[in-house]
This record gives sequence, structure tokens and C-alpha cells, in this order.
Amino acid sequence: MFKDTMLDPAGPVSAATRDLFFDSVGLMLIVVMPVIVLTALVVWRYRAGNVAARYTPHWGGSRIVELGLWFMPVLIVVMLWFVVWNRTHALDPYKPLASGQPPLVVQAVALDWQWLFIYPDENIASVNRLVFPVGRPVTIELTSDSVMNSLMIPALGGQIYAMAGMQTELNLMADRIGVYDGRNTMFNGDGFSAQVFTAEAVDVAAFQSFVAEARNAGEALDSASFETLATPTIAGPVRLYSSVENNLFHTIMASHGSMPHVAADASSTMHAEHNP
Amino acid sequence: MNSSMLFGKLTFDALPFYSPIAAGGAAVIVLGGAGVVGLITWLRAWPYLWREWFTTTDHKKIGMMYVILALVMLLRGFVDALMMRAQQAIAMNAEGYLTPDHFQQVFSSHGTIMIFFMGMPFLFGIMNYIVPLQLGARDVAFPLLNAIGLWLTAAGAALVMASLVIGVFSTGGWTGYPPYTELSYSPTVGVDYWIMALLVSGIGTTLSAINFIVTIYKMRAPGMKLMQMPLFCWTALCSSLLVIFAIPGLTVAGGLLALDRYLGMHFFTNDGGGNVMNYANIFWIFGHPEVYILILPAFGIFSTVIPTFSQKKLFGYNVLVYATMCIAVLSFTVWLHHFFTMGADANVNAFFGIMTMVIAVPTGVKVYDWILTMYRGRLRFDTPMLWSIAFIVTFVIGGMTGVILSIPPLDYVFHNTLFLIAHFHNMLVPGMLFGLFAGYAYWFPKATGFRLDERWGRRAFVFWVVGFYLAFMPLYVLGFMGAARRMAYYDQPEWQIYFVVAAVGAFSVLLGIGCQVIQLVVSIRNRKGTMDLAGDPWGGQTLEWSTSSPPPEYNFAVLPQVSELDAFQVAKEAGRPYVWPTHYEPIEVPRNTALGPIFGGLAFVLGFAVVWHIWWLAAFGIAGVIATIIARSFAAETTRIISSEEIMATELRWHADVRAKQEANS
Amino acid sequence: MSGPWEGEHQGHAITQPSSDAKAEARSYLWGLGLAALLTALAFGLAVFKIFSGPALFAAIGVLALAQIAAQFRFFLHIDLSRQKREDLQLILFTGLLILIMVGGSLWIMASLDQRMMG
Amino acid sequence: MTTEMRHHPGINLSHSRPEDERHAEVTVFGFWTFLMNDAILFALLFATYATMVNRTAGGPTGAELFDIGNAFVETLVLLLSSFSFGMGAVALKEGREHPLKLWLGVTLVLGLGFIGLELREFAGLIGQGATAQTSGFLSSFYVLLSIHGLHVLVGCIWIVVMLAQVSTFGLSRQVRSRILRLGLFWHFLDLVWIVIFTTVYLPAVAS
Ligand code: HEA
Ligand code: HEA
Ligand code: CUA
Ligand SMILES: [Cu+2]
Repeated sequence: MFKDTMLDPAGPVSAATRDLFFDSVGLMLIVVMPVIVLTALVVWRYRAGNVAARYTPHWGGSRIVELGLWFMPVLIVVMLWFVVWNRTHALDPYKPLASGQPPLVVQAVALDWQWLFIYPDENIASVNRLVFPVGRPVTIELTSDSVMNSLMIPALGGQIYAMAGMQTELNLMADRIGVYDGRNTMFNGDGFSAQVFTAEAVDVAAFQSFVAEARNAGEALDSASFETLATPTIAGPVRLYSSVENNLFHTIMASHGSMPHVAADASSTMHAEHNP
Repeated sequence: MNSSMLFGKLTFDALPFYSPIAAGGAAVIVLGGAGVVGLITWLRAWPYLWREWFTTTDHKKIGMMYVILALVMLLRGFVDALMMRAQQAIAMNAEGYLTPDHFQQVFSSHGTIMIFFMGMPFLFGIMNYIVPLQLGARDVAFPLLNAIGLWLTAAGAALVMASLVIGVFSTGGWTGYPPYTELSYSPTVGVDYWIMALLVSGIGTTLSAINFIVTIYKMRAPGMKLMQMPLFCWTALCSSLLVIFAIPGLTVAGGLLALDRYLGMHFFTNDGGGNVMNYANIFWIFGHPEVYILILPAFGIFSTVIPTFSQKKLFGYNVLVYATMCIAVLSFTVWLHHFFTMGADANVNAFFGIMTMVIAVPTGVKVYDWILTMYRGRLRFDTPMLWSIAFIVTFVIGGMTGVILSIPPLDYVFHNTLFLIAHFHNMLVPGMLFGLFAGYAYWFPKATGFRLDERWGRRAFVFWVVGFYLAFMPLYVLGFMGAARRMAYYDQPEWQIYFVVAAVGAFSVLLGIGCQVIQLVVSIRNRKGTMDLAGDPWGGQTLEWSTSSPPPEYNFAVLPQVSELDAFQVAKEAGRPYVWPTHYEPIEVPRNTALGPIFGGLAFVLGFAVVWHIWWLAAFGIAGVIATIIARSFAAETTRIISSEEIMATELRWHADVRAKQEANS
Repeated sequence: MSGPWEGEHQGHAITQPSSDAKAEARSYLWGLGLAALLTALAFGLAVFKIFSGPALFAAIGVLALAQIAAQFRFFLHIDLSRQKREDLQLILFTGLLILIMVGGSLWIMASLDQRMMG
Repeated sequence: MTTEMRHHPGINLSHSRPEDERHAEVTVFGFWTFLMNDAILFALLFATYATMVNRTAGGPTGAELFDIGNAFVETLVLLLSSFSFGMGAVALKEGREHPLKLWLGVTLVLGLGFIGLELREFAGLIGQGATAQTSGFLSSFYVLLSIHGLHVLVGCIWIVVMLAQVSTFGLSRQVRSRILRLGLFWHFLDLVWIVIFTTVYLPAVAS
């Protein structure tokens, strides 16, 4: 039922998230369970029909009890603070994952309504299909060529937004071979529901053959073919590109010159938004 | 002169013939509206409605109109909810019966309506009716402002309804994130409707909130100290303060988005140096306090209902007051938790996560106080109490999932999934909505003189509670499985069963609502049996029960003298619940005025004109508003005197009712 | 913390209108003088850049706060010593919220900008 | 200054009748609540400006555009108008109708003058091609300034209305209470302007 989700982690990030989940829920139940149980007990015992129960209509407070009330929730929340502070730093999506191997860098571009993955070191690209070696960290750099998107692969861990003209980062790793679901979770229009991709954790040989397959794909990804790719498409097919124009990712970012630092070279007029 | 100058962007294409379902919805609205208008005309009720209701400045009638507006919008919001549940139950590897575009309009209007045109008006309605009565005041501080607030809210609601018939509604959700809502991605008028509806009703809400703050600070009964106010007044005060400080966020976010759309500016565009992240930031500076605006008055209702039906004093009044203030202040320090996944660094995320959790403490203390109020009480299980008990048990589950979401690494997994949807319905339905239902059942006899039918109330309660669990617990599960929110269809076979269960739950809620409708009819028919004009059917503790049901226009012929908490309860225990003088003073009350409907009408016209770029009409609307304000400021006579004879007659009638009841009891 | 009916008849020290008015007029003059001075200083510092960098911005900011305080004191007749009133609490609370909202926004936006430079 | 009891911050009508004070207390408190709501609105616009100031999208920066002299004159005009309103309030306190009208008139002229100066500045900028559509920075600049300017315009209209009402009703209770609130509004606008020149103009020339 929870196959390939946070509860059945396929990588270190989602495993750590699962542990965090159980730790924190455990802590919270200490103060939440009593509420449910006590309510049931009190409601039953002090029903009007039960004249045997004590009745103190004027009892409206008690210093000691009132102070005591704050104690447990404060205690639990303070414990949670430490958990939050530590784990938020430990699980910062920008933080490179500990591993003997250098991470595989993938540049993800959110389009209407598909995902483009550029492999800068391999100089290939794929659409709606992310392939990476198992056991090796993946550093995904994200931007958007359209509205705000959010990339998530539940089996591997959390999500982060992709925004035009900006770059965010997500570090993930799979420690189990498998084909996982990935999708955009940030509503972005008509094709939203179908904006899914497969995240394939494969062994090194299979990754090499994926790269080879792409190299033989025939079409190269340059500004022109990117332009075709970027036209709104619902449930588009998987595509592979044999090569990628130099620095395409940053050209896409610069074409939406939002951020101060890229604004300078916003001269590139690549399909800028039309202003009616 | 060409037609685009006359009609702006408005053409016949704006009529909803693009989809049979949309056309059907529009037809229901148009026919329903026409039916109501026809009925009123047939009954020749227009003069009566105009005189007694539309032009009134009586806070009690304004309160009732708010509640009626809320109930109408509630039905619309619920139809939306049913449509979504039905769609998602069947849309496995299929398109379903709604096109994505239509589905998007549905969740956007559902969220917008539920928050702004159901939740807020319902709350403001109950606050309007009850707060002055609980304060022992004759009126609110600014009756005219109050009426204008109502009509502006209604104008906003009317804009949302109009979008169903003329044009389309936004597809950007209740949050309206750009750049999706920018002109380049959402070129239709939907987003404009959304912005205008929110801006107009935002002004109305602000006016009402100012009115409540001043009323609570300055109009309390002689002797009543702040710390002797009923808890509901405290929550109304905190909620109103939150409105004052939070609504500007909505105004700025919506206004700047409108400037982008209308004047081509670059606040939130992808290009031209726009900054989409700032929208999220400003929207949530408003949006987070907004959810506490909705929940705090509900807390106040529970704090009133639970002691009454436990026949016991409220436990820890002071603590509850301070906890409420804590929550109100803290709600301004947590807004980033709605965009943990935007990519701020770990220090920022951890800080806001920690601040969010702090709110669990005062909320938890409140929950404990309610349980301790029941402890050693004599619990009567009338429907208001049933809603309260179901609230306590269910709300803590939603609170816990809220705290889960406030842990950033967990939010990375649950953000934008149905887990989040489950969390907030878990707060809004058992929290706010059950609170509103409790308040509705509790104060209904105050407003009408007779009680709601218990049997149908219990049936509704059962269907609602069962329906709630069935409709929303599966969404938590789906959230774990990674199901995103706002999906019109999906391709994971194992999800479908949960969606089907959720649809069954929504259907159970429908039965609950059906019971409530029947309850209303049955209660009116059997009103003889539950009539209590003396005014205190539940054994209430606060001042609103110390006057007749329904209360006279001036509320209190003699202002109560207050020196303690729960003034009415104290007076009853001292054996002198009512002080009946032999001599009455005349009372000055505000005159009726057409200004409320005029402002509402102008605001609607202005909003509509701006949506459709009909600039001459917009200019007319603005000029009308300015002219009306100036004209009003020259009006001299705005009040009217109720003579002491009239008051005497009314009071004596009530005294007779009270005596009859006392005799019947002894 | 009092209802409107309390204190209604507490002694209204009805002062001589003329002397009161004179004091009031003096208050406005003081306000004008101080505000003009602080404005001139702020503009002077910025234009002539007697020093620069963060110190300059800090100085300008302090001058603005001083001028706001001066205008509150002399034009709006609000200061901290007067008896506690709801209005004053409201103003101070608003100040706190502005601090939270503006400070928070700047902190958040700076963090985001810095992390998204790619 | 005397230790008279003040019922509310802001301009007081200390020698008026008690029910006057009560009426004023309620409406003035309501008006303060509104002003605080407005203050938050401006605060958010300031925060927006601060996050947009570098987003010039290749267009001109503040340092290149702003005319500090003009800003200085605008500041003085607004400050003087605050003072002249204050003198009006003193006249109101003494119940002298004629000087009150005169000072209100002066304030009105100064207010209109401010708006004129601002419009002239905008026209100049637009002439250089620096429009609200040029960049996020300029959008936020124009909007921040125009919202403040609109408030001043509303204040001016309000002054005109009050002049008419003083002529029609004399210094009635209503009229005095309204002038009181107008005064709070007017001084509030000056406060906002202090923040504007401090965060918009001065940093631009100082950097
Ligand atoms: C107050 C707020 C509120 C309430 C009460 C509800 C109530 C319900 N909501 Fe919803 N909902 C939202 C606020 C609310 N919602 C918001 C803000 C969103 C997000 C929108 C967005 O994405 O932007 C949302 C989104 C949302 C979704 C979209 C999920 C997605 O994104 O995929 C769905 C799906 O089915 C849903 C379902 C329901 C259901 C079944 C109910 C049910 O509980 C039932 C509803 C029933 C009623 C509200 C009661 C009607 C009662 C009466 C008519 C009373 C009758 C008469 C008398 C008393 C006399 N809601
Ligand atoms: C009435 C409405 C309401 C209320 C009261 C709350 C209350 C809380 N909410 Fe919720 N929330 C919403 C309505 C509400 N929320 C809505 C509408 C959204 C989504 C909007 C959208 O995106 O469309 C949302 C979203 C939302 C998010 C963003 C998630 C995301 O987008 O990814 C977060 C994250 O922190 C959150 C947290 C909380 C917390 C911690 C509380 C706390 O206040 C809860 C406190 C209560 C308890 C904890 C229970 C009782 C306490 C005890 C028994 C004591 C001890 C307990 C502990 C120590 C744990 N909420
Ligand atoms: Cu997102 Cu910069
Ligand atoms: Cu929140």
C-alpha cells in the first residue's frame, strides 16, 4: 500500500524522513492521546444522568492545575525544537549527501507540462524520464521555463520549487534499484495532472547504456529544438537528446531575468513573456 | 463609439456555453435567483424587506443577514466539494466528467468561497448578533459602518456568483500564486473576478473589524472590565485585531497582482525583474493569520457552549484569555511554513518551524481547559454540546498533523499533497464549521424565540461526523502515497479506493446537510413546543440570555450593571436575575439607511466593470462612492428616538413571559 | 481599562483656552523646528557623504526614527509617559507587527535570493 | 504643558463638553484602528520596495533617476502642511472659525503643491523612459509613491469638504470631531513620507 513512498524508503533522505516522522509523532502522541482518552472518560463519567459523580459547579480554576497544564506541551514542544533545528539542517535539500562517489549532476527544467532533465557532464538530455545510478548521489539543479513548479519523488525524499530565472537544488540518492514515480506537485494549469515522470535508479551498466541510448537518439537539444519542446504539451512522450547546447540551462534561466544577478544579461529575448 | 468602449471585454462569448455542466450551474443560479425574486415579488415582500432588513442598521438583523449569506454560499461551496469528490472518485486513468479547466475553477471557487464567503460571514454574523448582547450594550459603535461591511461582503460574494454566469472564475486556487495567475498564463477574466471579489470583501471585513474592536473596547456595560468579558467577546476581539493587521497583506498581494495584469507592471512576473517569491511571502503574511481569524471565534463559541451544558463555570478563564492573545500574536510569526519548499536556508526554515510549534502550546492549554470544564460537571448532551465534544476529539488530530507539517523536512514530503488538504479540512470542518454549527444551534433560540429540533440535529451530527472521518482520513493516506492536491485525474490504481471512500464520506455529509435543512423546516413547524420568549432556554451564563428572545431593537431597556464574570449566572444565583424598573428612559437608535445597499451595489458595479475593462462604468462606480460619502457627511439627522411608552409596552410583555415561565417551573 | 461610562465625570481640568492654545502652538513650532532640522541633517548626510557605507545608512535610519518620534510627540501629542491607553497599546503593537513583517520579509527574501543565484 | 487628562492620543479638544469627549473618544479610537491598518499596508509596500530595489531588469537604477532636490522640496512642503494643520487645530481648539479656515486653506494649497511636485517628478521620469512597466524596481517605486500620493489627494478632498462643512454647520460637534480625525490622517501621511524619503531617495543618492 505504501510501496515506494516515504514509509517504504528507497534512499537515505526518505529513510531519514521516515525516522523523523515516527520520532516526532511518538513525542506528540504523549500529549495528544491523553486528550482523546480523557475526553471520552470525562464525557462518560460526568453525564448528567450519573448523579453519583462529583459535581462542583463553581470550580473555575486552580493555580497549580493551570500551571501544570502548560508543563507537558511546553516540554514536548521544546524537545521538538531540538529535533527541528537538527534535522532541518541535516536534511537541507541543498546539502550534498555523504557518499564515496561524486554526485551526478542533473539540471531539471520545468516546462508546461513536462520535465526536461539535462545531464551536463554526459552532455545528453531526457524528457519525462530521469535515469541515474543507484548508490550514487544525484544533485538536481532546478529552474522553470514557465510558472512555479515543484519536483517530488516520494520514494526518495522531499520536494523543492522550480522557478523561472532562478535556480534551486535538491540532493537525493537511491539505494535500491527501481522505477519510482516523480511529479510536479505545484498546480500549474491544464496539464498539471499528467505532469509525471519516471525516476529510474539503475546499476552503473544500465546507466551507461542509457547514456549511450541518448547519444544515439539523433536529435540535439539547442535553442531551436528547446523552443519546440517548450510549447505546452500535455502528457508528452519520453524523449532523449544526443547533445545539449552549451550552457543551455543558464540561458533558459537568463531568459527570465528576474534575479538581480541575471538581469544584466536579460538581453536574450528568448520567448519572453508577451505583454499585451 | 465602438462596442469595446461600451462593453469592454464583455461579449456573448462570456456566457457559459463552453461546457454543459457549467451552463447547468449557471442556469441553476439564474433560475434560482429569478425564482427568489419572483417569489418575493409575488408575496409583495419587497417593501418589507427593504424597510426591515436591507436598510437596517440593527446589529442583530445584520448578523442574521450575514449568516444567511454564509449559508447560501455554503451550499455553493458544498456543491463544489461534491463535484470534486465525484470527479476524483472516477478519474482513475480517465478524464472524469469535468474538464481540467472546469475542475480548476471548482477547487478555486470552493476554497475562495469557503474561506471568504462562508467562514468569515458566518463568523461575523454570529459576532454581530452576540457580541453587543454579551457586552450588555445597546448597539455597536458604528452601526452604519457595520451595514456597509455586510453589503461589501455581499458584493464580493455576488462577484463570485456572477463569474459562474458571465465569464469564468479563476483557476489559480484560493491562493492565486503568480506567475500562473499573471496575464501571460491566465489571460481570461477569472483571476480578475477573484481579485476584485477579495478586494471588495476585504474592505467590508476591515470595516466590520474596526467596528468590533471599538465596540468591545468602548461600549461595554457599565462596570464591565475587560477581564470580565465573556470569552466569546475576547475571541471576537482577537479575531478582529487579526483582520486589521492581516487583511492589508491580502490587499497588497491582490492589488499588486492586479497592477501586473492591468497595467503591465512587474511585481510578480517572470520577466522584467518581477519577484514571484514575494507574492507567496505577502500572501501568507495574510493567509496564516486568516486561518486563526476563522478558528478563534469558534474557540470562543466552544468556550461558551461547554460550560453552559456542563452546568459549571468555565475552567481557567484567565488562562484561556491569555492563550487566545498568545495565539493571535504568534500567528504573525509563522507565515513561512507555507513555503518551506521554496528553498530558504535551513536557519530560516527551522526558525519558522519552531515558531509554528509554539502555537501548539496555547492551543493545547485551551483544549485541556475545556476538558477540565467538563470535569466534575453535569453534562447535558444537546446538539451544541455534541458538536463541541466531536470538535475536541477531532481537532487534536488535525492539530497534530499541523505540527507534523511544521517540521520542515516532513513538510518537504507532505507539502502540496492531500495530506495537507486533510490537515486543513481537519481544522476547518471540526474546528470552525462545528463551532459555527454549535453556535447556530445554541443561539438560534435567542434570535427566533424557539429552539431547533433536537432529533434532526442529532441525525445531522452523526452524518457529519461519520462523513467527515470518511471524507478526510483517506486523504491522509493518499498524502503518504504522494498524491498531489488539485489533480483532476491520476494514473495510480491503488489510489482509487481511497478516493471512493472519500466520496462516500462527502455523500454522508450531504445527508447531514439534508438533515439540517429538514431540521430547520421541522423546527419552524413545531415552534410552539419549543417556544421560550422569556429568553433563557439553556440556563445561560452570559448577558445575552438576560433579555427577551428575540431581543428588542435596543437590546436592554436598562443597561446592566456588571461587576463580575458571567454576570447573568451570578445574578441568577443571587436570586435576582432581572431588574425591572418602573420607569423607562427613551432610547436613541440609528435610523435606517439605504447606504449599505448603495455601497454594496456600487462596489459590485465597480468590481464588475473593472473585471470586464468597462472603464466608463468603473469611473461611474468610483464617482458614486465618493459622492455618496460626501453627501452622507452632510446629512444631519441620523438617529431616531424610541419613546419610553413604547419601551414600557415591550418590556411589560416580556415581563409577563418571564413570570409565566417562572410559574411553570415552580 | 475602563468602560466609557466610567471616568466621564472625572475632573476635566478645563484650562484657560488661550494659555492652553499657546502651549499647543508652541508644541507645533517645536515639532516643525525639530523635523526640519532632522530632515536637513538626513539629506545633508546623504548628499555630502561625510561618511559612507553601513554607517551612513544607519545614521539616516536613526534620524528617521528620531523624526518619527518627534512628530508623534509634537504633532500627534503622543508619548510614552502619558497614562496607559488602548490607543497607545494599539500603536505600539502595530509597531511590533511592522517590525516582524518587514524584518521577516527582508530576512526571508535575502535568504531566498542568496540561495537562488545558481 | 498642563497635565490635563487626555482621552486619546492625537489632537485633543480638551475644553469641550464631556459627551463630546466620549463621542470623540469612540470615533478617534476607531480611526486609529483604521490608521494602523493603513500603516501595515504601507509597511508591506515598503518591504516590497526593499526586495525589488535591485530588480532593475537592465533598466535605470534609483541612483541614476532620482532628483534629490525635488525630494527635499517635497519633504519641506509636506512638513509645512503638517505644521499649518497644527495651527488650524489650535484655532479649532479656541473655537475661532476664521483662522481655522485660513489654516485649512494653507494646508490644502501645500497638499496640492505636494501632489503637483510629485506629478512633475513622475512626468520627468516617464520622459526619460523610466515607466512603471520598465522594471520591477520602478513598478514598486511608482506604486509606493502613488499610494501615498493618493492618500494626500484624499486628504485634500477631505479638507475641501470640511471647509464646506465649517461654512455650513459652523463648529458643530460633528465637524470638530471630523477635523480632529482629518488631522490624525494628515500627520500620519507625513510620517509615511519620512519613511519614504529615508528608504527610497536617500539610499539611492547615498550609495
Ligand atoms: C472553511 C473552509 C472549508 C470547508 C468547510 C470545506 C469543506 C469541504 N471541502 Fe474543502 N477546501 C477548502 C476549504 C474548505 N473546504 C480550501 C481552502 C481548499 C483549497 C482550495 C485550493 O486548492 O485552492 C479546499 C479544497 C478542497 C478539495 C480539493 C482538494 C484538492 O486540491 O485536490 C476538496 C476535494 O474534494 C475539498 C472537499 C471538501 C469537502 C468534501 C468538504 C465537506 O466537509 C463538506 C462541505 C460541507 C459544507 C461546507 C457544509 C454545508 C452546510 C450547509 C449547507 C448547512 C445547511 C444548513 C443549515 C445549517 C440550516 N475541499
Ligand atoms: C482553522 C484553520 C487552521 C488551523 C487552526 C490550523 C492550525 C495549524 N496549522 Fe494549518 N493550515 C490551514 C488551516 C489551519 N491550520 C490551511 C487552510 C492550510 C493550507 C492552505 C493552503 O495551502 O491552501 C494550512 C497549512 C498548514 C501548513 C503548511 C503546509 C504546507 O503548505 O506544506 C502548516 C505547516 O506548518 C500548518 C501547521 C499548522 C499548525 C502547527 C497549527 C496549530 O495551530 C495547531 C495547534 C493545535 C494542536 C497541536 C492540537 C491541540 C494541542 C494539544 C493537544 C497540546 C499538545 C500538542 C503538541 C505539543 C503537539 N498548517
Ligand atoms: Cu526563487 Cu530567486
Ligand atoms: Cu499557516
